[in-house]
Amino acid sequence: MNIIDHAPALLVAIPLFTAFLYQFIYYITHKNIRYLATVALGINWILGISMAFHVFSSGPISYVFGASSPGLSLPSGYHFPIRIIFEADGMSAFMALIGTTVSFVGALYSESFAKRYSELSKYFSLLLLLTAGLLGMVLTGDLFNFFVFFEITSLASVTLAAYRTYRKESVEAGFKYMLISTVSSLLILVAVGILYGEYGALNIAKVASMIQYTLLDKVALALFVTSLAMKAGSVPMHFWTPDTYGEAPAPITAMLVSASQASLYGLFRVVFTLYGLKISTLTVGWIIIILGVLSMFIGVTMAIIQKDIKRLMAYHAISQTGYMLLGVGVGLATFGTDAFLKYGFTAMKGGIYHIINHAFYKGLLFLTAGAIFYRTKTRNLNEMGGLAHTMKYTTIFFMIGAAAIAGLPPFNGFASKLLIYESVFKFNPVLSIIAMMVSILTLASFVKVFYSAFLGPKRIKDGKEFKEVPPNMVIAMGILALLIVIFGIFPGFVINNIVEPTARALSSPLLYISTILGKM
Amino acid sequence: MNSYLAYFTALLLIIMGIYAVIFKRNLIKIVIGVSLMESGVNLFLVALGYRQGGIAPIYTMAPRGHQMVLPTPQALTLTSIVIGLATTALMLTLSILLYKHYKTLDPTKIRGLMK
Amino acid sequence: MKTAYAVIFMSILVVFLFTAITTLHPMGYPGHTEMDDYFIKNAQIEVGANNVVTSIVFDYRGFDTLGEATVLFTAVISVVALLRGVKKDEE
Amino acid sequence: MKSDMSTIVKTVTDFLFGFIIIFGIYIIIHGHLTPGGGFQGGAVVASGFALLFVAFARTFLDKKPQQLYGLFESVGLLIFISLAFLGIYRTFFYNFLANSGGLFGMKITQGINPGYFNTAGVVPLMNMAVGFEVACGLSLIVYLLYRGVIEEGEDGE
Amino acid sequence: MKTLVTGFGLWNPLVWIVAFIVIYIGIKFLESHGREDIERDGDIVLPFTSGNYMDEEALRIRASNVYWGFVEAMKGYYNTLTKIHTGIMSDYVYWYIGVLVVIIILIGVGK
Amino acid sequence: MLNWVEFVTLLIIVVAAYFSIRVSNLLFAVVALAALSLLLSLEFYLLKAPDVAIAEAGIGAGLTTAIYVLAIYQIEKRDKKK
Repeated sequence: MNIIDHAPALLVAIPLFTAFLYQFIYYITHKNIRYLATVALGINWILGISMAFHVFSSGPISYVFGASSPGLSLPSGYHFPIRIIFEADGMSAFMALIGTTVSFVGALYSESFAKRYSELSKYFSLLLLLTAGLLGMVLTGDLFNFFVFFEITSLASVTLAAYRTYRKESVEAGFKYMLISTVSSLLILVAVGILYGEYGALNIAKVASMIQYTLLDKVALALFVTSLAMKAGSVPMHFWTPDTYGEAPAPITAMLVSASQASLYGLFRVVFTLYGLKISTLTVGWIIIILGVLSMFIGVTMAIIQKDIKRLMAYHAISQTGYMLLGVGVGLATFGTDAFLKYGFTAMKGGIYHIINHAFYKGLLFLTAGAIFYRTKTRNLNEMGGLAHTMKYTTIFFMIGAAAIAGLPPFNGFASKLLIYESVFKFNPVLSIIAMMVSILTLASFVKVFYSAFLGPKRIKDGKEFKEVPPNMVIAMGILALLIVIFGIFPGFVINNIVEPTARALSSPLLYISTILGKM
Repeated sequence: MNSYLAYFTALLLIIMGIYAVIFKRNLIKIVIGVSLMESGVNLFLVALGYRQGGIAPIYTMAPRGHQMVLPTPQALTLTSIVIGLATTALMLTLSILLYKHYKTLDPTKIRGLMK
Repeated sequence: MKTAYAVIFMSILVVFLFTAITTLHPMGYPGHTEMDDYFIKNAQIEVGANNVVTSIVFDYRGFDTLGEATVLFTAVISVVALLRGVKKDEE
Repeated sequence: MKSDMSTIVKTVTDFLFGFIIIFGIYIIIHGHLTPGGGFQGGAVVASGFALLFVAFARTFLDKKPQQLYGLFESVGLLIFISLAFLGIYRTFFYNFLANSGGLFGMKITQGINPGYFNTAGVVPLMNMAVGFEVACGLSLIVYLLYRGVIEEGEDGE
Repeated sequence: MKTLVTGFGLWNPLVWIVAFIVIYIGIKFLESHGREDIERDGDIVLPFTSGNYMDEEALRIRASNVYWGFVEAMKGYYNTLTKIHTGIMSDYVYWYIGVLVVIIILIGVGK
Repeated sequence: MLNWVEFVTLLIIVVAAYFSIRVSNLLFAVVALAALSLLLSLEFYLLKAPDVAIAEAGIGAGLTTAIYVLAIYQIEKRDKKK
């Protein structure tokens, strides 16, 4: 039994098993249960990294649940898959890499951050379920399975957002998120039903090989695109994002960013793989580009006027999602033409590189916001100031994150934005200019945060200075900061070894299909 | 026309659910709207799997010489029913908590996040 | 104003969905049934269960069922967590 | 609603409760032969418990059965996922008992038959595990919604 | 530490870091040739407040006021934008359905 | 071929849905929803899906209704206390 063969299943099964185990252990002992989640997610992290590099070097792997061997996707003598299949191609492995990293960091950070909450076992169970949900979403190769994991992710993140039930705003944010995600997931289920009714299959590869692009398929595509873009937080369906991101505990917010990106992954998977062979690329590409540009611009302008630090960062998350949509949307709009090879592929690389960069620096920024909240007990920027005197590590990490999100060289944000600017300029110069303007406004609003939270005279509250946060919170932030610096200094290495296989996997639906169905 | 009746009913339920979610000024009514959407989706899925003149896909004591209806949509609908119960329970719990905090069920008055 | 827009939106949605659904196969005459015919034919031999739906739920699509049970589990611990008595000093 | 129901309700509930539970268990363990299964049977058992809460409100609110339900629910799920894990020498969710000749491993031929209980491999076991989980989980939801929010200052768990 | 080739230009972080260090040394060099009799933390850096004493807290610009001019200049834009952000949960679904309809029309009518 | 049983069932489902939205009394709305679930369960049975019919009758008509009623009861209890 080769462990890598089983990695796709184990990546989901380990967090699930640990989540169930938490509730069991809770009735036996209350001591030291905080560390179990970190250990399980640490194992998951290692598994995720090894699976990702295996996939990048030697092609997609599939995992068939319940078959007599993991790779046996077709029953003998038949040409259609019948069981649930997990398929880890480059894109899935890439998203799994992000998900495992961020969830490990979130669990490590939560050890101290969440210590004050009661019913701690529920908190960690939900954290593990959120991890399992988002990993399942990115690994699955089955439409209905995608819906199930979509629901797990929604439910877990709703409860975590509303976890501080003594705050009325938390409960409100939870309900709003719940309502919109339930409605969107039901419409996704309608779309899945339509595709099943037409083609009698649920496997993404099988449906992709049969798809006709009839009117019914178009309706299903519209339902998919809208729902998944909404969950990714794109304007004008972004209203839930600042609420939920703002009210969730900081480590959860960092993971919610990854969960949103899992929806973004779903969007890309649907347009590139599921409909990839028949889609009218120009129409759908422009829809995605327009959503992206709106997200970039409205997100960043709303961020400038915020005074709540986490809401501000949440609006930036919207605006950065716009960059990914723009990059990949340009790739889609040029898909299949000469322009794709000239600049479309580079734009896609930029968009995909931005996904991993954003997961890390926005995660780091939310964690620093959490660290500030942990000590000062406020999220209002007007009431902060002078934290740089005592919280030295947090200040440094915040500076790294802010420089990365604003696209200052030599951090990773610059590398991905450079790719997007230059390739999008060839496609349409106006889009590129808007993207640069947004970048400047991003820098401006983070200067505002830095100025009002960290600079200024030293503050004293209740006769105490604000100390540095506990060591495992510092370590958690340090891991992400280190990754940002590495990704910024070695952009060529990251592009060649991680981003390029991912972009290639995303832009070749036939490879995805033939992994399941064999050569056709 | 008659053969599309179940599809139409399902879609009608979904549209009515969306209508309730957008226009009703009561949290419980909104949750009822979501429940209606769930019922519509379930009906749609089961209707997809029906086969004219078929029997239930169970071999125990089945009559001979008939085709069976498609079993997959039924399995999916089972899953979706249980998921529907889970979401309903969670939404109702959240609305109880919202009522505790805001003393109202009117969604236009639950705007604490906007200050 | 908003109401008028919403009514327009919903009527367009109704028109599109209803026209689209008439291009689907009529109820009772499904088009592609290869996967389901495989289940009906082989479920009894491979799994041994007489109830084909159960063999799909727990064998062929067992992972969905695990996800479903997990959704229920999530809902239960969510309700427990949300209705818990909160200590004032938790902040 | 901390008052109990009248004696008639209590007696009828006592009488009905047994039937409902037995009916639920029947649905669970015959899930692989007749319509039904873990989810449906679990829901029936849970509605039996819901009836019990309404009739004997005080007894239940005093005893706080929450711990027990939570424990059993996680046990059910752990059994379910462990059964899935046991097949991992082939794949996750491999049905390692089907057609093996042992427990629930009787071979049957294709076609209509009266239904043999000793078939279907891990499916009946999973049905039972899921039935256990669903019954306890849904009862817990009903119980908690019956109890409501614990106010600050009231005695928590 | 490879060079990132974008297809249109290239970027090498190593060169950038070296350039940064060189420029930093240059600035320090220029600075060391300046006057040494100016006190950095003296009264010279405090703003003039009509001779009144004000504590350092009060002189600080609050976060809400940092980009006052920018927000004032774009007032029309921000008024529309904040009007859209109502915070009513029905509106969230309303916008979602609106976008859904627009996308259905765009995709469905297009070829 | 017009199947009258099915037609009537679907008609009453739509009527029940209409009532569950229009009625201002929440308990009546929930009862209408329960009726809808029961009829939906009947419709599932007519569509030869007994598994789903049992699930819908037990979960949709039974437990969901119970949860709704309990939630409304909780809200009204709080109303009285205030």
